[in-house]
Amino acid sequence: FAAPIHTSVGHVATRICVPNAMTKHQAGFACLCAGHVRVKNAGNILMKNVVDCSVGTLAWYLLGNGFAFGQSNGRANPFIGTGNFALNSVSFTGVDGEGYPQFFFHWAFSAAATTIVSGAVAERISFGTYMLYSCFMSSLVYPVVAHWLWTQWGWLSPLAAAPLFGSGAIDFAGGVVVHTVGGAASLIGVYFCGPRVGRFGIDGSPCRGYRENNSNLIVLGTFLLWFGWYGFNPGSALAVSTYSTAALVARTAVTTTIGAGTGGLSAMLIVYALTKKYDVMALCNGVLCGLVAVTPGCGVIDPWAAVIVAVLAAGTFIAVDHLMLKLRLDDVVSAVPMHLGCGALGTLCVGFFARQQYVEEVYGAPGPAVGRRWGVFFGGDGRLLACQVVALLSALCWVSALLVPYFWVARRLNVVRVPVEQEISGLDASKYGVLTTNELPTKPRTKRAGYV
Amino acid sequence: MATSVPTFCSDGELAALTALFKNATTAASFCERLAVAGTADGSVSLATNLAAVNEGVNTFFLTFAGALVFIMHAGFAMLCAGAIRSKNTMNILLQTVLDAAVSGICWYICGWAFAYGDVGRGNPFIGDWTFALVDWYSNGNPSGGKGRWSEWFFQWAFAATAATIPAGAVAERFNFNAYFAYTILISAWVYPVVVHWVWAPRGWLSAFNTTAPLAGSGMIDFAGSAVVHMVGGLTGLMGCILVGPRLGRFDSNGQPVDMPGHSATLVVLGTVLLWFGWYGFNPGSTLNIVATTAASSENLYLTSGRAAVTTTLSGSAAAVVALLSGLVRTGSWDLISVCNGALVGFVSITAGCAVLEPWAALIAGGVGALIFDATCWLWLKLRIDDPLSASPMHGVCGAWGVLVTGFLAAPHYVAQAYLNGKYGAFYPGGGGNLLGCQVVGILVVGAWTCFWSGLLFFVLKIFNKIRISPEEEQAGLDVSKHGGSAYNHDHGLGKGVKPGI
Amino acid sequence: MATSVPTFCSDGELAALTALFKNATTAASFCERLAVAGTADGSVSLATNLAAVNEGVNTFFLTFAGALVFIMHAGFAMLCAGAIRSKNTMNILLQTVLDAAVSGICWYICGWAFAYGDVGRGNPFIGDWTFALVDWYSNGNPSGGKGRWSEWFFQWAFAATAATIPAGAVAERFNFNAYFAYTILISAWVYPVVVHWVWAPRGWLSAFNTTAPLAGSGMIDFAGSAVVHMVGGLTGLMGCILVGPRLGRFDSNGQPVDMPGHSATLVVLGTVLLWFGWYGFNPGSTLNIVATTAASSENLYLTSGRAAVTTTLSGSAAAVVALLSGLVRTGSWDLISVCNGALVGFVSITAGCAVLEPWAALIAGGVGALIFDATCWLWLKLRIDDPLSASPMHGVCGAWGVLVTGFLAAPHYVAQAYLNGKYGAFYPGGGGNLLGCQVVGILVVGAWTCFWSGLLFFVLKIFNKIRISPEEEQAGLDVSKHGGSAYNHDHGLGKGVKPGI
Repeated sequence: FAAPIHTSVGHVATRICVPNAMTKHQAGFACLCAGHVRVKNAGNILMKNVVDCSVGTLAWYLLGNGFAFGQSNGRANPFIGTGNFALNSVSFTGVDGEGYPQFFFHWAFSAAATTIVSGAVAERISFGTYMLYSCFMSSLVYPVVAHWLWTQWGWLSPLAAAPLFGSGAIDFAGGVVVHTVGGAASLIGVYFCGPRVGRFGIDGSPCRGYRENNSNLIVLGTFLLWFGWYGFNPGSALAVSTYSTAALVARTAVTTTIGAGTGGLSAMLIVYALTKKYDVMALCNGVLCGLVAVTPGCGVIDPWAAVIVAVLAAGTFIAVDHLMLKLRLDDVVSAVPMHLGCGALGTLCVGFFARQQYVEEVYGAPGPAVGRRWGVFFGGDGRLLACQVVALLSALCWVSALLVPYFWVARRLNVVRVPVEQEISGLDASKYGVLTTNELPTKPRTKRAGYV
Repeated sequence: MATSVPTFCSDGELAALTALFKNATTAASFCERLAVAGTADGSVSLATNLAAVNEGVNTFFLTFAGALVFIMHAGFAMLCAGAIRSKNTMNILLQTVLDAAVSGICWYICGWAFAYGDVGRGNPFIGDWTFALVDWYSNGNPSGGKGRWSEWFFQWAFAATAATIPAGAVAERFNFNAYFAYTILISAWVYPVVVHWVWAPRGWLSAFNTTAPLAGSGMIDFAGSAVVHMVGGLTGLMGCILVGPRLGRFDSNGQPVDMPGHSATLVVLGTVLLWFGWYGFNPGSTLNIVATTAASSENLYLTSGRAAVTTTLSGSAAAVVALLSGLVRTGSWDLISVCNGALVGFVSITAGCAVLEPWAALIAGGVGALIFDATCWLWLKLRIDDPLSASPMHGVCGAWGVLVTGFLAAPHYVAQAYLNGKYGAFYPGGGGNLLGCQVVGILVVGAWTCFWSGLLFFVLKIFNKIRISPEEEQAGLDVSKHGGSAYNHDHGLGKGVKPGI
Repeated sequence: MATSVPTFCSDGELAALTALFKNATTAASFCERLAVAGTADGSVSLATNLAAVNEGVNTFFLTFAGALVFIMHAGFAMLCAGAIRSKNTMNILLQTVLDAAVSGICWYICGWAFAYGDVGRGNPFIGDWTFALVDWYSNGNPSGGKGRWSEWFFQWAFAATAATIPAGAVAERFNFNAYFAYTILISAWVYPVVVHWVWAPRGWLSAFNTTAPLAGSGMIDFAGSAVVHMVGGLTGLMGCILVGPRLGRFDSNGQPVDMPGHSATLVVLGTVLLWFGWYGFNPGSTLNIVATTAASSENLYLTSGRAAVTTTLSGSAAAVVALLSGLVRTGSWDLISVCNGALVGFVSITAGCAVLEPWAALIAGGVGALIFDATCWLWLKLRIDDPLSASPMHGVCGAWGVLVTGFLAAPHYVAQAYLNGKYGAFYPGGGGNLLGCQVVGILVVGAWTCFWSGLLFFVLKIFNKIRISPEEEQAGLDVSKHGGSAYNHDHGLGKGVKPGI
């Protein structure tokens, strides 16, 4: 009796405290995005972040939680959850029915996945289109993928009774579910929105002055996100009540730290090699890339593997970022290279670097019907890698299948972008009746010494 | 490390068991395995260990919840700074930081003693023991056992929150000495006494009072809609009525002139930090997360988890309602409305977060947002100038939060969180006891707060110490009182405006 | 879930009990009910479960506390950015972020090994094991049992803090390569060795050294006033002495010219975030919150809770003293003084937060604020230009924190937190052992830090690599080294100054 109580205490305590850190995530996104966009649109982006929190919560409460984790009479199908909408008839007692804390924890995750897009399409998307997208994302798009990978019924889940290829795809803290989904949605949004007015010159080369407005905010946002990641990754163990889960929680904190540090340093050095400038933006982006890339595997890889994954992530980020500009895709905060590029990279790396004993620690020892597979570099036979690829591709297909039509229709109806006059004068003045910095027009302009 | 193996049995018991098992080794092993339940000399016992572990977990829970409540100061600071004009930024930032420091000292000297110093001898009105934490270590405290340091810390974070709320209402024109006076008054006297009434086991309004609760029920204010928010908000209201509006806030016809804040980014940062901190404020207010019996542990962790959910839902509902209401009123998607809306939602759910159903949380937040908008409109009609809308938000919506709990407190949740078990009037069989207590609570807490803060501000006004001079107000408090400006964007060679040290 | 009912008894015992009770069912039921204490084959035992839960709770505690310590980086970044001129903002932001990244890698490769890698073979001076976390999973670690990942993480957060403190002292004119060099030096060599001395079970200065502690006592530095703050602060001091003052900081008569920071809002945000993080720094330094015996659990949670209280009080007292001292000196209510004061209070209590009485915490903080003001004045007389006052704050007040612990460490609290039990000289019977150790600690840690950082900066100075050119300094580091400005406040159509990627 006493031991089960403590087990549940562990569950509840983790789940309550952890999303606190996740809320910090929202603060991080808000600062990061506000720091990246031009001043005239800061109010708009801040608005979208707050709205994500609010509208997304209601959508998650009414539908999302049910599609992701709902069940009816203890059953659900491999594709989608089927009950417990609006927290209806969730059991609230006993070790297995932590309905409220679970709702709270996963709410914070879904808000994170939804918010990724807001930065990518900043400065030009219309508010209505965005708000509808936000509902759509947190009520259907994100929950279904979460159901596939994170529930005992999901067809891709390693927790299933008969997992795919005898292994199931490992996505410890949301490399596919949160980052790939969010990143792919960003790519679709960016493509259908088109670039901001004046972003690319007549010859297709990118114009200056469209990146970075306030590095204080970007650094603050980066730190808050990094902090929030200690809720995101270690919190994904969801319990700390045994030796092995305790070690797991702590190990994820270690790999997360090393991933962030290495990613930041590598990105900064790569950019230094290219431009001979120590660039604080590259450093911050690199930190976030490292964090994203270790997310799917943080529970099952070694610290040295986190170093390798983060270095690759920094390279991937910079390459994809350049590619996006070549293709004239205007992604204001580099959400696509970061979340889609590094999220996918990290997911694949799990197939190479996952260590047998860690996998068994996290997902349980192999049983008669349940196999366990580990990384190719540790003598695994490639089935885990195959599962990772399948998970990645099916998540991409699902997101495209839902969001491409949505944005296509919105574009046909001509409601996806704000009118060009509004875009030029800035969304804040035209739409929100506020300027984020009200005194700017009357203050003397900052002198930029030694510069033209 | 143990030198001898602990054993469950006394010598006589061991002898009897040896005879039973016909084997001394088996008997000894049997007694060793039983030793987990306790030893003959009482030196080891799993139950004792478990109780200590519980206390450790509770300390951890309360310390970190307190830290989360503290981060709300960062939220208040950023919110206030962003919502006023840049010439007064340093003034309000100084107040927010100083609130935390001054309230720490006041809470140490007498705040805790007035609020909770009542072991075995307090009265229903005020506590009178452990001033300056004296004998904290050796004596017991209200929760029993040795002094719970973490509880002092958690309650201090609450006191600091109450002390910092009025700063927004009187921003941009208040005299710094007057500010100093009210922050000491609140954290050393007004707030602790209200805490004693509503939260201490002997308080006359308290739902934890099991000997003689008011109307057999007592007032349910789980995390302080009345205790914290009404006290702070109404102090702010008295302040901004008595100090008068900012220069130029109303034109010669009495029409309000807009005075927008200087940074929406800071407002949003502040809002989200407050949101973050509220997850310590509401779920942490169970004070414990585990207990020594399974049933009470379950009550605690379910209550705490539910508080996080209802908080989220109420804030979200209020933000959406405020967005739509703002759209109707002004025709634009108003960022500041949404931020205020979310905060109103949190204030409105604070009293009932432990005892409301999720749907009731949506109602509390949504209606709260409408009440807030109506109050703001009314304040402008009455020419009350509250730059941060602190009094509509904390004062009025705090009262609303207490009131809605009287209607919608759900029977099974009240049974989990409170002993007296009187629930909301909306549910069949609820009766009016709880609702009556809530109304009494609102009236009494309101009257107490308005009396003391009104008295203080009135005396200050008589001596002409409440407001700065019009010249200083025109120039901004930062330059006139704080020796400089908050922002110095010069790239030159240190031709700053601050006097050298 | 179990298919068979767990039972306490072996077959032989069951048979004997059946004979005793004269009923097989009764005997079986008796053994089943006993099974909570353990089973014959050892597969179930409440004591084992409880030990595992303890470890889980401790991991959670330490991970969470580590995350709070980490958020102090956001605090440092905002504080530093706000307190310098806007033309060098990106430079210092870059350094703060990079500190966290570089120290993570250094701590992984050799930091932890030098500090704590001493199981069964280390020496009193330095650890020599588990470089690059090798064999972490399969081998034990100093705390026994499997490798405690959370401890690595928590200690990394501390190392990162030590590495980031000097950035403020050398801001606005330091060469970026020199910065790179010192951050690696501190986090890979200077800091880990000091940690080994003071905190590892074999360290020669350590109060955890039970075999041969210095003077029978060892040095009490609970959360690192010397280990973290003195190391960081004195490195900063050596840096700002050797790099010289900023251009124009002193006029031709040697009088200081004020160079105010560019944003007070950021300074306050940074201060409050640091304050918040300190609640992970100090209370988290117990490393555990529960243990396997009731007595040690009690020691842990009382110590941790007390640390939160003393931290609050010391910071509050120092902030109020600094406010008043600033009022006397400049005649205005100075925001920056209050922020610095609060931080000084935290630094001053960090060594003694577990062993000081609440009133002693007020003294530590209040006197610390005065020492800080005096040191700042002295530095200006000596023409040492420390833009963030990092060396008076962390270096000098860190030493003060260690010293005051030698006087005022309370006997019963020392007994809770440390094994050797030598307490402060102020208390009757305290003797001078602890005080002597504290003084030795201050001198040795100071000398070690100054030697290595002095050596590094001296070599860099010889090769003319320590400082940027006057032209670059005039233009600001952001433009000259980091390809742009921190703020691009254009309202137009993207005519920014940065080259597009």
